[in-house]
Amino acid sequence: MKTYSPTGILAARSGYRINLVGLVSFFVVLFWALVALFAPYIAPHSVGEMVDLDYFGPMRPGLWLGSDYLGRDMLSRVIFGARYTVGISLAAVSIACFTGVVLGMTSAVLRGPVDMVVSRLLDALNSIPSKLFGLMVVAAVGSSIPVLILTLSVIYVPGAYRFSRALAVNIDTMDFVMVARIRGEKLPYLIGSEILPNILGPVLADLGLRFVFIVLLLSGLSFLGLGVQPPYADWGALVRENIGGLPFAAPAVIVPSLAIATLTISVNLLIDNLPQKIRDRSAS
Amino acid sequence: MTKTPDSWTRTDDSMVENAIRRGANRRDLLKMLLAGGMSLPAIDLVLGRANAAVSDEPVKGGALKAAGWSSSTADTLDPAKASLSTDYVRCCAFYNRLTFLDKAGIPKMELAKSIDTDDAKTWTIKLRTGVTFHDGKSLTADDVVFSLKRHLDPAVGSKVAKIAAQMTDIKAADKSTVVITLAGANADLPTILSMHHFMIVADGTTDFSKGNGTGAFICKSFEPGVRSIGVRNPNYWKGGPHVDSFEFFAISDDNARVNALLSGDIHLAAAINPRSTRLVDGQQGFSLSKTTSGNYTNLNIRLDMEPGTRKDFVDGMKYLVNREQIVKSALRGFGEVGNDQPVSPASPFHNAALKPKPFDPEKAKSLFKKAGLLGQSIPVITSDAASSAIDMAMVVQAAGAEIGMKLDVQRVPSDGYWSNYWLKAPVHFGNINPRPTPDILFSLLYASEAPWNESRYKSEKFDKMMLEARATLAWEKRKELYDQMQVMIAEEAGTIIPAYISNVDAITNKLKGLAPNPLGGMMGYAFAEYVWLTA
Amino acid sequence: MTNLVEIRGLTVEATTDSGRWIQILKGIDLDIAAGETVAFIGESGSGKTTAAMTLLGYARPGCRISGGTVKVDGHDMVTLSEKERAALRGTTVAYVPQSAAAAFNPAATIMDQVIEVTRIHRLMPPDEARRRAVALFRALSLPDPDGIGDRYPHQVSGGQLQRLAAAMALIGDPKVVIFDEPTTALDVTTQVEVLRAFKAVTAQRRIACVYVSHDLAVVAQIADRIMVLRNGAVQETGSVHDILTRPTHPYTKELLHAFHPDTGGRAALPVTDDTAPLLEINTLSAGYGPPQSNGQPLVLAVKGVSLQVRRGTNLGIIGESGCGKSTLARSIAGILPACKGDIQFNGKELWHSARQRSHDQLRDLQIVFQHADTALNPAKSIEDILGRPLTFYHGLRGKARDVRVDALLDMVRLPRALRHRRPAELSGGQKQRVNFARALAAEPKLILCDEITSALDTVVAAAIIDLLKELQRELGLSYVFISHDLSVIEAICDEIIVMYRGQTVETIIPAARQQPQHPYSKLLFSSVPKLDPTWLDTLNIDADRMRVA
Amino acid sequence: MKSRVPSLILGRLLIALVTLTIVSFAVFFATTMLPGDTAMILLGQSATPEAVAGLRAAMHLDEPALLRFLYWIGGLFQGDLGTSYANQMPVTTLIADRLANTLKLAGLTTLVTVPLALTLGITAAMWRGTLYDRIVTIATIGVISVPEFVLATLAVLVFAVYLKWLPALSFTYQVDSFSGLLRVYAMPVITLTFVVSAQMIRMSRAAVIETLNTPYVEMALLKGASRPRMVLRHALPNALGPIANAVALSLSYLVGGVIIVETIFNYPGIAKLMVDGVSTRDLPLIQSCAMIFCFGYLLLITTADIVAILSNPRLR
Repeated sequence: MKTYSPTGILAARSGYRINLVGLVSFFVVLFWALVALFAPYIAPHSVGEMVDLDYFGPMRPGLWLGSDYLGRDMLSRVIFGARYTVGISLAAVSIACFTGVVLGMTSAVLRGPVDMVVSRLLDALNSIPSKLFGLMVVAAVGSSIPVLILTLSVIYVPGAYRFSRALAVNIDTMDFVMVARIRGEKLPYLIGSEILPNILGPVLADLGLRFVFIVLLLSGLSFLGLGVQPPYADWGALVRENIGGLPFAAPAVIVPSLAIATLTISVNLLIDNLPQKIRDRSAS
Repeated sequence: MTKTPDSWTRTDDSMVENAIRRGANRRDLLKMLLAGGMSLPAIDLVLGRANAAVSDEPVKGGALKAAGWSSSTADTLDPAKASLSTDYVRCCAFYNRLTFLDKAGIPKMELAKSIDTDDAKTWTIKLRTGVTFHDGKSLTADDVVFSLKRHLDPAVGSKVAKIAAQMTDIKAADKSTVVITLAGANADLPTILSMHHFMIVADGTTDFSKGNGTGAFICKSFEPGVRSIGVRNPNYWKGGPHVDSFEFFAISDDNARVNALLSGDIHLAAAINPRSTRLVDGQQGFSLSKTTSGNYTNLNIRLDMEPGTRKDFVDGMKYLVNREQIVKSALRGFGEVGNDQPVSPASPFHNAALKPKPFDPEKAKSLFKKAGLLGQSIPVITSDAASSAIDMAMVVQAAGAEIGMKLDVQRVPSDGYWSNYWLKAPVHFGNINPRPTPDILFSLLYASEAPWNESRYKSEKFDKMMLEARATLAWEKRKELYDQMQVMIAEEAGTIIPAYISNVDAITNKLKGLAPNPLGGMMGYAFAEYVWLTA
Repeated sequence: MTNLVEIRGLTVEATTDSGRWIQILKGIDLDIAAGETVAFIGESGSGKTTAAMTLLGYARPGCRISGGTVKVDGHDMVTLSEKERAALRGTTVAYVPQSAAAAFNPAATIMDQVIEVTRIHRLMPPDEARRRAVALFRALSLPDPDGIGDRYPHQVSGGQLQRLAAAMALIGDPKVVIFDEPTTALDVTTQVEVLRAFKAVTAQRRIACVYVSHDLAVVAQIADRIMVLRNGAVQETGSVHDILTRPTHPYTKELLHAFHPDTGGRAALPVTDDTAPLLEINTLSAGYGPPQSNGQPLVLAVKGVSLQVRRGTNLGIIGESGCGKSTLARSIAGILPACKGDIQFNGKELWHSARQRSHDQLRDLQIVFQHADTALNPAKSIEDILGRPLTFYHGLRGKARDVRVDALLDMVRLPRALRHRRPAELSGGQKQRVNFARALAAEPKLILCDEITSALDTVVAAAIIDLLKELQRELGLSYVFISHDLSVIEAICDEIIVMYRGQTVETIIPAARQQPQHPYSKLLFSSVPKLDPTWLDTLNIDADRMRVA
Repeated sequence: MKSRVPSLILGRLLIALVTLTIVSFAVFFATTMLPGDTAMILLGQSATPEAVAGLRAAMHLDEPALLRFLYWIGGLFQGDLGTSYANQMPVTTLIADRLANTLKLAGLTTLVTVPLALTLGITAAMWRGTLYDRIVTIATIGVISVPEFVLATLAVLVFAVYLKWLPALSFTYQVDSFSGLLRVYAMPVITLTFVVSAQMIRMSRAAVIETLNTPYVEMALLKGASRPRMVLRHALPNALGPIANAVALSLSYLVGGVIIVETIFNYPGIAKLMVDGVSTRDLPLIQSCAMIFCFGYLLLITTADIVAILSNPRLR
């Protein structure tokens, strides 16, 4: 799929082919991860402190990213928001993909009634629009971060399932799976050692895209009242609560939007351009 | 206004207005203003504004479009079930009440010609004659009796069943006279009857989807959760509304509502976010209509549960709430500082002598220490459901953080807030709509047996005073009682009312005749029949 | 005489993972005259296909023509623009792919694809193109020439598709046609028909041909001259007669030698009649699809087959594709549970389904699949692939396992350094050795070999067979050897069963120099190409008629 | 050869039916588990115990859930979706107009999105590795990274508030001419196009690239075919199955997932109706809407499956 010219190759000394795009993306993701990790140490203000008498204030010394709709320091809010956006999305996407992929591979390997039942159930789940599902969950059990993570995961399990099942079904027809099967291998080995390594690439790419959707859905859910507790807010919620500043081109709405875009785009480009081990046949 | 020249002031505006009134034509004015050093575009702006101010003669015609902020499939044209502003607006357009409140809060007659009583217990209501319903039927006492008695039937599910319950007997004395007997004396009945739920419907009505009333507009279409359209009632007994038709719907998204106004899709955007005012203010051809009625969002501490059982904690919280900052930051100046009691300055009974508690974190700190709660985490439930409650919580939380008082603000979904958290959590936010009389407020919110006693305030003395005031016809005497009761609430109850929130409606300057009303924004929701549109 | 094709100093480079370019064709010179057929021969990876494709001005993705000239009919394919090259493809130079089944678009009718060349180059109106195509179908002796074009590729057999691919190449009246291993995937009986058809048509139209193959016998039937390639360099070029009779280059000699496999070297059967057979099968039936009312599957591929394998002996099963031989192997292995009959192994009755068989039974009966590409997990290292059965069956871990992996690599004559590689980094022969080593790791009593040499070059296949024989001597194994290639089976088996349409038609014991009796067996045996260049022309069998019978 | 198509299609339809049955169970019991008493919510701030009990009895809320489920299923089969708790109107009446609106918006968006997305996806695959391809790929991820309420609000600000070209709201009844239709639907359609096309672009690009790597496409190249011919004649017909699947998944979003667009443009569609239903605990309404969403989803997915079956001559 990738046919980047060899000029994009930076270092071959490590035995891995590293792509410039991948490298830049990696640093962006790393940057946000560090921001999330050290948020309390680098934020100039506390997250709920109102430091500006004005609202939607412009960027200026002291308030480097302006102020939000309550006159709070936007820089601090974005820094703390990184914790929630990165943390929650990562947790949710991991749970969703893990569950979906394991179920997908299991269905592909076992076929028959298991496949039928799991496929139908997840199809049914998938047919309920995600935001409405979120709404029902909030109505039923209320809102907290674990509920949030779980809801987001449940919403994206069917997608991951469908995707990985389709891949796994193809792998399952390969003779090496058959060899393992007639060796007497059990399910965990079949899916973990024979199938998973062969679908990992596409699964990771899918995970990247799902990460974007989860970040966005998180902001959509904050719109429905299922979200991070104030005064904290994830980036989507920051955009949402400051959307009134859009007509004034307030940094309060632009900065978190940019933060979302940089993170999601980088995650995807990073996955598309992961370092590849150089396997040089000529060397053999 | 940002676009006018610096030297131009409101006084100058009025000078131009006066000139126009005296008969100055455009050329005269141009000469005058150019001489004063103004540029042509600026002059256009000023003239436009002045012309608009001057043309206060109502004009007939036009299709009025307005947007509220909430609507759902639960929208109804049944006045008894009306619960949202949207319902009130529609009811006001299609029906009439016996009385209504003018902008000073004084009850005026609408379908009633007169309301008389000797003892505030038995009331005789004479009806107007010559009033007809949209379907042609004439208004009689039977319609009034039916309309009022409905509230007593539990199957109807009336929102004001509790208030209506005091009407123990409602009967028609003759074709145009109704006699109401109350369980106990209540001098406020004419005001109570001005509530939107007491709209008069035709006798025997079961299907309310037609909106058959005596009001200024005839219902042409009503789609719950979508919109309603009314057309001018040609036989309206008051002499007809100014506009030809009236379309009302809700745009729940704040920004979308303002944008719809700015793009010219609607003439009025009700209850806009204080932060959007800057946007409207900056635009030519639009203005804001501000109404400060009794709407407020309050912080409730239940006195019957931890930590509210500790009086020092409740008092401490009252000193921790920075009322000035709430008005400034959370409300952006669209509100008035409150003094912890529900009777707003819009009411003639407001106790202005009762001063709001000052913001005194040190005092709060010492009180919390005394209560033994300093450093502990106290959950505070808030939600979008109560307007500005989250922002207020932020202000209080930040202040608490300064003195080491950890307030654990928990935002919960607005959906289901009123049934699941309000009145139930130990510390939570509430939001109370304007009510026409102190008596209704007190009996609803502060009497020992009040259904919505938010802080579980119990005082026999207070209950006794309430009954006494209710039966008192002399205004001075009642005012005195109510003043005392307001002080009691502020000092003893666990409800912190930091501010009375202004309702801000944004309108296009083409819309004329809108005036504030103590029953709420949009002229107490009844604006449609009073306003007119200029070209 | 000016030649139709003139190749001078042709070099082709390929890129590696690290982005380096390495030469895979190292300076090739060749002339081909009009009407002449030149065969490119060599093992896989020798560059023969790459060389042939340069005639189309084409290098596969990741490759590029880096030097030299390839003049075809006066045009230098190297320096032409892509547009000009496209104009020559299909009209001047045409290509017949190795696997016609893959080269036909499954979503379009055969006729549309055959006449596509005339559409692309606007050679003639569609109606005329269709008439021409039908004439070609007839010339290539395809059945139902008028109707076959309306079918979809999956509706015709492999041999027919191969001929249809030739029709597709010939319709634009090319001056040069490249045949890229066009018969490698076919049964011997089919191969005969296809070769005949090709030879007839190209001779009649005086078309210059490039015939890419690793099969010397096939090439001998069709080519005028042979160019032997190895590692991207020409080893030897000469007339068919010269190459077959006076090979000068060692590699050519090796190739020729591989053609006369060592049928001896096996002692006569250690006949010990007292021992019970290792594997005994009685009236076994198996098939695919949902069970019908009579309890049989929808398609019955094996119909009541009985056979026996004695300890230390090898059984060969031969037949053309679709005869049920692979199904038989799969039902013995328990992959496809048989619907009828019984299997006795090592004195015990075996369950039909592998799921129900015991650990030991699974270990003692191993199967090796034809395609090492799909039989080896591409994501795992050789070490892991070989180590897993050691851990699974024998509980070996750590050092002990490492030692045993090394021993296995030694056993199959692979360098120990390969243990850290992945299958994709190995050659076809190396992969098949790993595939086999994995079966050995279980220390089985019987190995089912399902066409394990079919995908390999002659030289490599011969080496694998030698290895198998050696291992049998050392380890006392038994093999059931399934193949369509008679020479392979003859080389290793003590007994040969001929299968036809799901049934066994004949049992032959090679050691007894027994000749086939059954007409189908006769056809099968006589269809195996011989190195004699006149073999095809003198062969007097009619495969089509035989098949109908 | 016997055609397997009818039996395969029948199989797909059966699977859809099974799923729909599961969904109906799940929907009914999930909604009845929603906390908050319907009667209490309807009465709002004036709920007294007597009033609540009266209302509950009037709405049959006091009967067991299983019985109500059977009533409901029975009603569904007769086309009776029940009566709204919130305003006593038949749910069918409430839904009819809203559903028509939703379908109109979805239909128009489909008309714009599908050709656009497929063109971009296929051309990106055609020239894969080029600058054009990279721009399309990165722009696609970029577009999905913007929350849709930002897109919608930005569109309103630019086109309605500043330029005044288009109305900020979508009044469906103003569609009396083609230009009226454009004015009303332009902005919601543009917003939704951004939202749903990204996924389609990515998937169609991947599907075409997959088939471009097959020997028959190489064969077409060796026959002298041009790039467009290779892609359109050879790669595309074989990529139809996965593309149809991606299109169906994206379009299913248009049925139930457009709450935000409906809110911002005040478009009376069915998603907002269901949100209303949840906040008023109007169970018959929620259930009906959920069933419609699920039905729409299954219809689309099943159609995609059938397209895949039909586009595969091996099954014919």
